[in-house]
Amino acid sequence: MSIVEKYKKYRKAGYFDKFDYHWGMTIDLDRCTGCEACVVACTAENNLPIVGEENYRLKREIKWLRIERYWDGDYPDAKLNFIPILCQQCDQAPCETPCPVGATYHNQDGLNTQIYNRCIGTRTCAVYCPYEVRYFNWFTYKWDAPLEQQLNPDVSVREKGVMEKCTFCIQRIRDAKDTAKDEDRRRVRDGEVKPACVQSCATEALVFGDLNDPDAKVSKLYKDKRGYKVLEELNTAPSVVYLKKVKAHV
Amino acid sequence: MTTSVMGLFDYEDDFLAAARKLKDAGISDLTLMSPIPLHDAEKVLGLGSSAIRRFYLIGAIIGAVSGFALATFSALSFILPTGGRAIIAIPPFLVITYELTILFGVIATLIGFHVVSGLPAWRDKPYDEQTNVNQFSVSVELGEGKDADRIGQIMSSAGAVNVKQVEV
Amino acid sequence: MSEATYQEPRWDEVNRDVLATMLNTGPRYWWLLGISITVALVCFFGPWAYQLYVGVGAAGMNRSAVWGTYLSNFIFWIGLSHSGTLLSAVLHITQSDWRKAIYRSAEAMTLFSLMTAAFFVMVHVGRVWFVHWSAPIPNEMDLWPNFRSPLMFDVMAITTYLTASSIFIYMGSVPDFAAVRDASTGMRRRLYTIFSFGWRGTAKEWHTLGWAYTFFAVFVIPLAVSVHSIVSWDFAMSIVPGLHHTIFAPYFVCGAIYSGTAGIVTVMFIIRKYLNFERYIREIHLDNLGKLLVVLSLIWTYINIMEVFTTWYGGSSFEMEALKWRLTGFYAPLYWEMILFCAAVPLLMLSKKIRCNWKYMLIISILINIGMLTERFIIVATSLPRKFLPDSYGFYFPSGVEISITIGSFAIFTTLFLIFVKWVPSVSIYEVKETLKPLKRGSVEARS
Amino acid sequence: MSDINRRDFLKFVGAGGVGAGAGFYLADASKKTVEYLIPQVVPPEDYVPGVASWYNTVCTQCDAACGISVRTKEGRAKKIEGNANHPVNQGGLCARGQAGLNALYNPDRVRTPLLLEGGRYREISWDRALTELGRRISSLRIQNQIDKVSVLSNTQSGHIGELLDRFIQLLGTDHYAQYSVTAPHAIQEANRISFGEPTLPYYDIANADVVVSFGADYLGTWLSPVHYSKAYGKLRQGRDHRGTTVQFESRMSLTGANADEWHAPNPGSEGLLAMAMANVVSRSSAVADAGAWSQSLSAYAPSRVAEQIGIDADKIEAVANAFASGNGLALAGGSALAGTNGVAVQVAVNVLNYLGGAIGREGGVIFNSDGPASKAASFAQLTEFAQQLGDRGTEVLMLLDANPVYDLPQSAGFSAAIENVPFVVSVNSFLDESSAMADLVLPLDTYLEAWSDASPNPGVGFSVSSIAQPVVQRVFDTKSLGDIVLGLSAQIGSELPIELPWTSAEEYLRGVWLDNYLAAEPGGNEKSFETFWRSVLSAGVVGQRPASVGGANVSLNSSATSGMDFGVGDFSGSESERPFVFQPYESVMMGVGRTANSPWLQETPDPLTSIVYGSWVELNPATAKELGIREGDLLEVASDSGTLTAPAFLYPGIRPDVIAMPMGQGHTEYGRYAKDRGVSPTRILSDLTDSRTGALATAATRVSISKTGERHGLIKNDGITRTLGRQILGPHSGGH
Repeated sequence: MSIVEKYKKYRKAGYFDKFDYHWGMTIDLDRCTGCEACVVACTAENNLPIVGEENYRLKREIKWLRIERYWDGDYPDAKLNFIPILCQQCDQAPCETPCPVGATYHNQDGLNTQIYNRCIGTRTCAVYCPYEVRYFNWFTYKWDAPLEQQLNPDVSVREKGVMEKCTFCIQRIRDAKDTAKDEDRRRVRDGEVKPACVQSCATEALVFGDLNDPDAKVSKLYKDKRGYKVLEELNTAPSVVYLKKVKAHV
Repeated sequence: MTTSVMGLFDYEDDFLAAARKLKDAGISDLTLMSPIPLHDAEKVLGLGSSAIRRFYLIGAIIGAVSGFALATFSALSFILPTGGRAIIAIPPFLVITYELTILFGVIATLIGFHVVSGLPAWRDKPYDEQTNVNQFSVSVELGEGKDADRIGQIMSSAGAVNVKQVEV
Repeated sequence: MSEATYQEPRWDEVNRDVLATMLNTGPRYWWLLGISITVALVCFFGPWAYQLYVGVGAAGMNRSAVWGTYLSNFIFWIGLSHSGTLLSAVLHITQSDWRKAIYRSAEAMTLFSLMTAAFFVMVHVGRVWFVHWSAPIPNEMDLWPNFRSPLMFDVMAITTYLTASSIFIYMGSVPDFAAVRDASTGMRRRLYTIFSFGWRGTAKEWHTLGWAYTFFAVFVIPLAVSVHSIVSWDFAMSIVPGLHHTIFAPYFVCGAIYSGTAGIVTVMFIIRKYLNFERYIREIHLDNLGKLLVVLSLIWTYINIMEVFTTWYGGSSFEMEALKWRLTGFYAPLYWEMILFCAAVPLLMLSKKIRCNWKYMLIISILINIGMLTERFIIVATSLPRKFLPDSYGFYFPSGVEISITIGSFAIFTTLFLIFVKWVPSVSIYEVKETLKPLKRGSVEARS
Repeated sequence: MSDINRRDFLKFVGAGGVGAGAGFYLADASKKTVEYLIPQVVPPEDYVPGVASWYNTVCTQCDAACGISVRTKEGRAKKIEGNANHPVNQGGLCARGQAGLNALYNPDRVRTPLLLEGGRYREISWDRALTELGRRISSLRIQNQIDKVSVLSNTQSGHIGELLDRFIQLLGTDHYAQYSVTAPHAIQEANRISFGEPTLPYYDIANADVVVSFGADYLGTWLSPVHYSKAYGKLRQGRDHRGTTVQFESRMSLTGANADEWHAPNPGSEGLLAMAMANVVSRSSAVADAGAWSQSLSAYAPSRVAEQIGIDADKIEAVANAFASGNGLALAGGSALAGTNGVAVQVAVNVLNYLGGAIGREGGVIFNSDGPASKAASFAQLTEFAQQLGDRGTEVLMLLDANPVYDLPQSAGFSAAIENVPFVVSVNSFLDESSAMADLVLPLDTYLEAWSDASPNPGVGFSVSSIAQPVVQRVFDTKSLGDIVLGLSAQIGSELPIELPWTSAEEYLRGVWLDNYLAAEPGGNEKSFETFWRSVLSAGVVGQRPASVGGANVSLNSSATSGMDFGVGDFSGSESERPFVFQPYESVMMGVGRTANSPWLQETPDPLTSIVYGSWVELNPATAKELGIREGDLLEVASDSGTLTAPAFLYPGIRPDVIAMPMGQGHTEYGRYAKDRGVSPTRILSDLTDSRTGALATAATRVSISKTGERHGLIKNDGITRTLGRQILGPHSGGH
């Protein structure tokens, strides 16, 4: 490819769309009960550290997926709303550009990835991320034996000074792709791969899938009339669509 | 082993006068030393604009080109799409270009300075330490058709407080 | 000594006085050096070592406030570095003679505050042992830094600035190195022979130096402006409420020059007092710098007002919250302290009496820099913990380690400066001579 | 090489050979010592390094008995997920279920049998431990003093429970009780009274149109939360029309937070409320004896009782009409049933359901024909049990996975009673408060290491049972309850070993299942059983969905409400000096305290307050304002039976005259993650009980609160829990 072609090609912004997969998620706030099962599932799957009481007090907890609470009105008409916030895997991620060493970038599946080994810990990505879903390893956290026997061998354990974030359980995606390859399928079937949070959700509020596949459940829900994207006015083009809670009375 | 005649002056105008006289006497290779830069002295020697400008220009141009090249080729050598931005993103790369332009320009100027001024020159040369304090000196290297006495005489007549022959 | 009885030094006195500051060293100097080195070790490097061992968690930063005093101090020192070289260059181009007595120490300040700033980058990052990955060095992984990142702009800009400034100050000192060489013997003489490139002060050398120096100046001005604009982009390029302002670049540049100039006044005071430069650093300098400070403070105030105004006029929930928190939140006292020190107090300098009084000026200049230090802190500490999602609002308060390292950084700066005054003439000998009466018949009486 | 001759060539070869040899030896010497990546000595047959293998088993983190699939790699459990084939949780799993791994790999587990010698625990062998215990018991048996052996156990379901019962029976002691803090006594008793069915019915939330819950936190902690969450998801968006939910409770629970309408009736007035709604419903009811009922309910017209309830009459009317018009389903639980009138409330709700036609209807209340009757002892019985310990001079007390010292209020008097028992044996995985008082501690398997089986209760509308199998080799030197019972009976000797001939719990379990199988399958034999057994193990569950929903024939006993007082229940403490009603509630993360030793759960924010690590007192912001209390102020909560101090949390979803506290924290033992963290509200509960069941009335204590002046910052996730007008919850979601 000549330099001119290259130049033309790489002047085009946001080319993730031409890749096989574009993983996305929908979160139905009308189904979500805020039970936090997904949070623990994420902790278990992705070797999230136990930071301890003092670090938690300092707001240094590491929860790739967290549930935020917002109250409406006051007693007796108080209404509590839950909204799970995880990495929105933005297609125009504000967090990716500022990394001086390119430790975070947009991979060919439209995922916003973090390369732990490359990270030098400037924490700029966390500053730039409007959703605050990037978590920093302030220390090298330990697991009291034998708790370390639970650690998931498919996910690397992070050391101090490294930024980490939700990966949509990329290890499961890779797994599913391998299976697809072994079975001579070109693509992963819809529903074949589920991140830990989606798998654990009892109310099926979370749906995960490939947005490039028009028949996928997630693609259909994406077009739901209740759908919206959090802070989309910032033009981050998130891959996570929330379905607005229905307000009803008897 | 060369010998030079050196005249020391207390006053700037004497010193310049001596320089001019010697010039009129057909002695062109004068070395004028002063504790501060003197434009008149430069005029006497007919020093106009300096060749250093070329270094400056070339350095800047090289810097600009290599700046953009560095950004571009490093971006292409390992494609990491970020934030839906272009791989070859002009605006940020211009910043890099700008900085490298200046960096290379400065370094080129430094080189230019050394090349043009002939420094560093650590070997001995005719020099009197007073010329770096409060005296001025004119020195002429003796050679074909240069009569030490005559030169010395011109200097003294111009008001040299001291005329001596220096061997280096 | 008062201006009335001022009596201009003779040329040879200039050499004598300036070189004296380098060649004869009293016990006070060694005490000072010893103390500042100790403080630097105890307050800066000790805590840093601890932090390297346990992790950046030793600092008070947390999830929403991932940047803290380390970064704000970084900006502060970069800012302090800003007037030295810049001012010197500007004044050189505009051929204002009063520059000549003070610019050397000013440029030294630039150099050393830049180095201190560089230290803070090291302290800030999580894995400093990999920090070289942000330098464009070819490696077997074929991985290069990401030049789209504002932080990479920083790396490039600061490297350039450091290089240019050091060359600038070195070039300017070559003739003085020659003077040192001539005045000294033995080891030092040999050393300075090398430093001075065998300078003789021939017309040709002066000629080239003049040209080179002017070119450096021409380069340094846009460079210095770009450096702090770029530093400001680290913040302004983010979409964080309270940081995402187009006005940030001029704001930072102005603030930088402001604090830098104040810094010069402080340094001037000390040098003048303890190196006995009363005859060289004079009220005219103080007067001019005072005027400059007033102008800068007015610009600075204007930008601050604009920042508040535009935010209020824009009226987006995010920006308004950030502003409200800054003006009335926990750190509001710091904010108003900053306004007092950087916007109100400097107006005192409108009166010539205060402007020309060394003590007052010392105090004012120090207050200004305290104000600027807090300004940088406020920018970081009030914006980051309160971004877009109220549920994630946090709070940041520096830890003991951070505070100690901040104190230590001043010790590092002092140490470097103390070393400097013994190696480089802290007042430019030949340029001071230029400002004196020329040695011409008639203009000078026959000397005794 | 041309001019090289033969001998040189040989030399080269020789040198080369030697060199190679030397190299070989060096390489050998420099090899690292072999490390065993495989923890098992004898790896099971289905073990492939690097490949995950999944085992289906049953979760026992709460009493719901969800089916779980455990992902294991290299013989270690990595992740617990819901078993998609299991009708209870259908693939979902709650936070507590996920955290089961923390129990398995908890660093504070009891690793070997411990014997108290000279005030210190000494590690001993299992043989020694069982002989020691066996000797004492058999000697008592020989002296006919077997009634000096007392056994207190956590409720043991399934066949292991039966084994235990059989063992106790053979042993001959009559001083034996099982208990569970969360046992739904009121529901079972009320159902007996109303329908003659002393069981937990199946509530078909998924197909209901209007779910009215009286304090039942069915999304958080009530009976079978995961199953109900599944149903809730379907109710909201999983079908053509969206069902609505209404919650009546004094303190907003997780369910209340998700309900379309949340109303806070006066504490204890839920019975009245249900009757008032029944009154409305009866007017339009389709059931046969509706007329008669509307007669007897006439006294409960909303307009007349609204005052006592504290909710507008027309609001009650509205909800009741909605209930009647659509498929209405009423549930009761939590604080509503935790008063002294719990049974009455549930009866009232039964009446409401009945009149609404919800009984035996899809989207209503379906009785499991074969639901097990409760074996759990009530609080009254437990107090009696503790009393007995002293009265009959118990020599040996066996605590089977039971922690009465923590679970029950001081008024039960267990800690004192246990002190006086000469020899206390605790069979437990952890050194909890009760075990810490034991003379002999027998380490118990966690549920991921043991064989057992379970049928979910409440069921899912049809009979289901599943086998719980070990998913990993034992992490420590522990035994399952079944094995311990069998081992002990072998030690005690006499007729026990003959009656209980099995060598292991697994063998016993297979035996029982074989018998059941042969009974159920006429054509079955050992061979076909083997395939059946394996299929159940791999599926994790067995049972089939019937054609039609059961229990349609159940009808309401006409005299159900006779002699029932539906008025507001009693409270301990006078309203004047103890102005607040104290409502401890089961924590979503900690339950009633069994999962407090899980670091994951300790670090998982409470769904409603986002608080982690420790306990707090919830009070209404208005109340707080009145008393000048800010969040984090340390409050002293005083009841007639005790006081505790905990930091205040301002909670908009609670009545101004109610104070709520989560249970589960405040352990004084139980491992590093639970020890000395927060306080347990049960400590200050009065000993008031439900008049009919004797169950502890946890919501019947009045308290007064006062500031201690100290502050204790709460550790929580939330910053500001208002949207500040930002469209975070969707466009035009408003809020501020």
